[in-house]
Amino acid sequence: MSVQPETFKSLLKAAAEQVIASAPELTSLDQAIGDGDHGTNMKRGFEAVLGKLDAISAQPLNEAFKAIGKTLVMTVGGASGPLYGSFFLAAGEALSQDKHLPDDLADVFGSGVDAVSARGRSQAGEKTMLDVLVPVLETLKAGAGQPDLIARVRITAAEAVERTVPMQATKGRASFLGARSVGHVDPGARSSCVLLHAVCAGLEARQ
Amino acid sequence: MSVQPETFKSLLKAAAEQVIASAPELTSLDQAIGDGDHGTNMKRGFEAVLGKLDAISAQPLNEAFKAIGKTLVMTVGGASGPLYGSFFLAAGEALSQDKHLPDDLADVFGSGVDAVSARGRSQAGEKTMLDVLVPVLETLKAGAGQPDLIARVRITAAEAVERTVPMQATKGRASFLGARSVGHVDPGARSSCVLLHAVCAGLEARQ
Amino acid sequence: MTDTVGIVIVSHSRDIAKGTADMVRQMVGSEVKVAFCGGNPDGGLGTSVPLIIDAINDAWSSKGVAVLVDLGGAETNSEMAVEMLEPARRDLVVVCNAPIVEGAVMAATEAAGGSSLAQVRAVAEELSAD
Amino acid sequence: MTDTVGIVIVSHSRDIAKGTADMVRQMVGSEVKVAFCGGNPDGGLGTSVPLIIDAINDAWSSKGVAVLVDLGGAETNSEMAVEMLEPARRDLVVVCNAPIVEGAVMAATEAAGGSSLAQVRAVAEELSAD
Ligand SMILES: Nc1ncnc2c1ncn2[C@@H]1O[C@H](COP(=O)(O)OP(=O)(O)O)[C@@H](O)[C@H]1O
Ligand SMILES: Nc1ncnc2c1ncn2[C@@H]1O[C@H](COP(=O)(O)OP(=O)(O)O)[C@@H](O)[C@H]1O
Ligand SMILES: [Mg+2]
Ligand SMILES: [Mg+2]
Ligand SMILES: [Mg+2]
Ligand SMILES: [Mg+2]
Repeated sequence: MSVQPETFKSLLKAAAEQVIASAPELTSLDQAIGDGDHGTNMKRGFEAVLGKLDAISAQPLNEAFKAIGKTLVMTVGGASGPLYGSFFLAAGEALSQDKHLPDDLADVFGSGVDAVSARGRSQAGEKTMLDVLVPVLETLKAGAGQPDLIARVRITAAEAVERTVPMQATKGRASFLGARSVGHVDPGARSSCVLLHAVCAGLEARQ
Repeated sequence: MSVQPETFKSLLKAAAEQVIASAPELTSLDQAIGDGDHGTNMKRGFEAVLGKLDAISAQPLNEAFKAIGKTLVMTVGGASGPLYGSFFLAAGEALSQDKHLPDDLADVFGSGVDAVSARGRSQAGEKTMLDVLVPVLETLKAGAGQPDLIARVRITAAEAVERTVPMQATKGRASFLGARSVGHVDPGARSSCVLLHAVCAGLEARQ
Repeated sequence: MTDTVGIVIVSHSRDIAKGTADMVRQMVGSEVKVAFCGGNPDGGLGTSVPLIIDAINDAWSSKGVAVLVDLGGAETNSEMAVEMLEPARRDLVVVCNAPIVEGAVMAATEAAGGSSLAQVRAVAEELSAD
Repeated sequence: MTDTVGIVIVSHSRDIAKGTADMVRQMVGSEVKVAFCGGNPDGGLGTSVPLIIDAINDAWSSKGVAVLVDLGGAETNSEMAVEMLEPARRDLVVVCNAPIVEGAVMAATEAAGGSSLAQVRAVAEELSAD
């Protein structure tokens, strides 16, 4: 089993479009505990991805992932650019080694998560995108091969976003607010969830 | 004995003109161990003083000194502005209390020196204007009433400027250069000397 | 608005002062009064006591004003400016020993939370080595 | 010229980056190569990896390049930019943990004296609390 180029392309398109559609929400979350640019940053990055959709999707999966990563790195303009960029670059690198999709999904995703953590010098619990990415990785590991994996990922991501609300930020701009960062959703956690939900929805539609 | 308004005015005019004439030299000294603006700073300040020469000189001596100080503070634009400004403000304040010129010259000058030291959180030996002002104060104290006082002040100031050459700066921008500040005259030491020499020359011409 | 500490940014460069104010406003919007100045009285690199006095009065708040400065002359001129304020205001202004850009963003973010002048200053000064 | 460490200034604000470069040049003239960038790829507040890469290459010196940044995203994007340089250059670039304005002036002044990249970095980082 392998991922068909057409499937990949439609999932990537859906994910990009969902993030772009969520830009106002992401920006308003970032206004509360940051500098209010996460939506415009992600929109800029994923519009650039959409602009290269055909070229990206035409490549082997490993190269496609790296191209997404590089595009985000070069266009996002905020901390989230190198963070998401490193996720995709590392996932592409894993696929360049001995990993394959969908079989090694948890490993490939895990490479991406590790790269975010290394780039951000951060880990789960600091009120960042990692607070969605890490629990989703756990779900992928635990649920590999299970028929309800997509639904589980969906729920994990949604719940993980909510669990950032009571957290106090210790990384990124929200950390400047100290205790006042408590009580708000982390913007990057939310954008991770948007991306994951778009992929889940795309996969469900194909089942 | 007291200082005549005409004498004061001509000394102030001479001092201002001398500093203005020395601007290129002061700037080039500051280029070597600072940001190269000491000449233009002092020129701006003393041109403003010259512009108010009549009004300043028409006031009682204490108010005249304060007016010089305030003018320098408001116009110089570098660290030397509040430093020289504080000198004249404090000297004027001493004259507002029980001090008189020329009898209490050392005390009045001393008030000025103390104000520079307080404003700059600095003392002699740090390669600043204080390395001229402090030795001159000592000469004024030791030589009060002596007939060759003017000549001694002249020599003290000139030698004090030279003694800044081997010093390493620990205050002001020159301190950024660390050991490389050694081997250069301090610009503020030189401008203090220019001012003092102009006053000395003016007084000698009247003797 | 007047129940948050005001922020004043004093740089040798008007560009730096303006850019720092932009970054501050991006973080705190209009929750905090921010004023800035830069340049000597002729507009070259340097600082100007009258412009600093104006900026402090523009950012005035009953909770006080925290002034962020870059290098030596900006600090000396800012301290001089504070002393030239009307007596009732002097004790409510602090010149922070903090980096100008990072300090201003942190100070303003802290001020937006309603913190006292001492707290705002402490947050900014935590960034500095001495 | 190429025997002094180069200085790159990366701010969220182009105004801050430009003003900082002005202050640096006032201190060191043309003894040190200085390049700067600021703003996201659309020109708003933020940083841009391609602009950072260009700035590093513009300030290139065989002694290396010290990069001064303001807040989080500028640091993350600068570290990313360094990794995207050609391999031979990567190890000769450091992103300093130092305040942008004060750090750039101090780093450039140190660089002008012919100091090594490690020394330039150390002087800038002395200013920082962590
Ligand atoms: N060190 C970090 N590690 C992981 N995620 C981070 C880190 N710093 C920031 N983030 C994530 O990035 C999001 C902010 O992204 P964005 O607003 O685009 O960048 P910026 O903070 O530069 O304005 C945060 O909500 C957080 O999820
Ligand atoms: N803390 C200080 N105490 C005493 N004098 C100082 C101090 N800092 C600077 N100076 C004097 O000021 C001079 C520099 O003045 P100027 O170039 O006009 O100001 P800036 O350093 O702000 O550019 C120095 O040469 C030194 O004599
Ligand atoms: Mg943001
Ligand atoms: Mg941002
Ligand atoms: Mg100077
Ligand atoms: Mg200056």
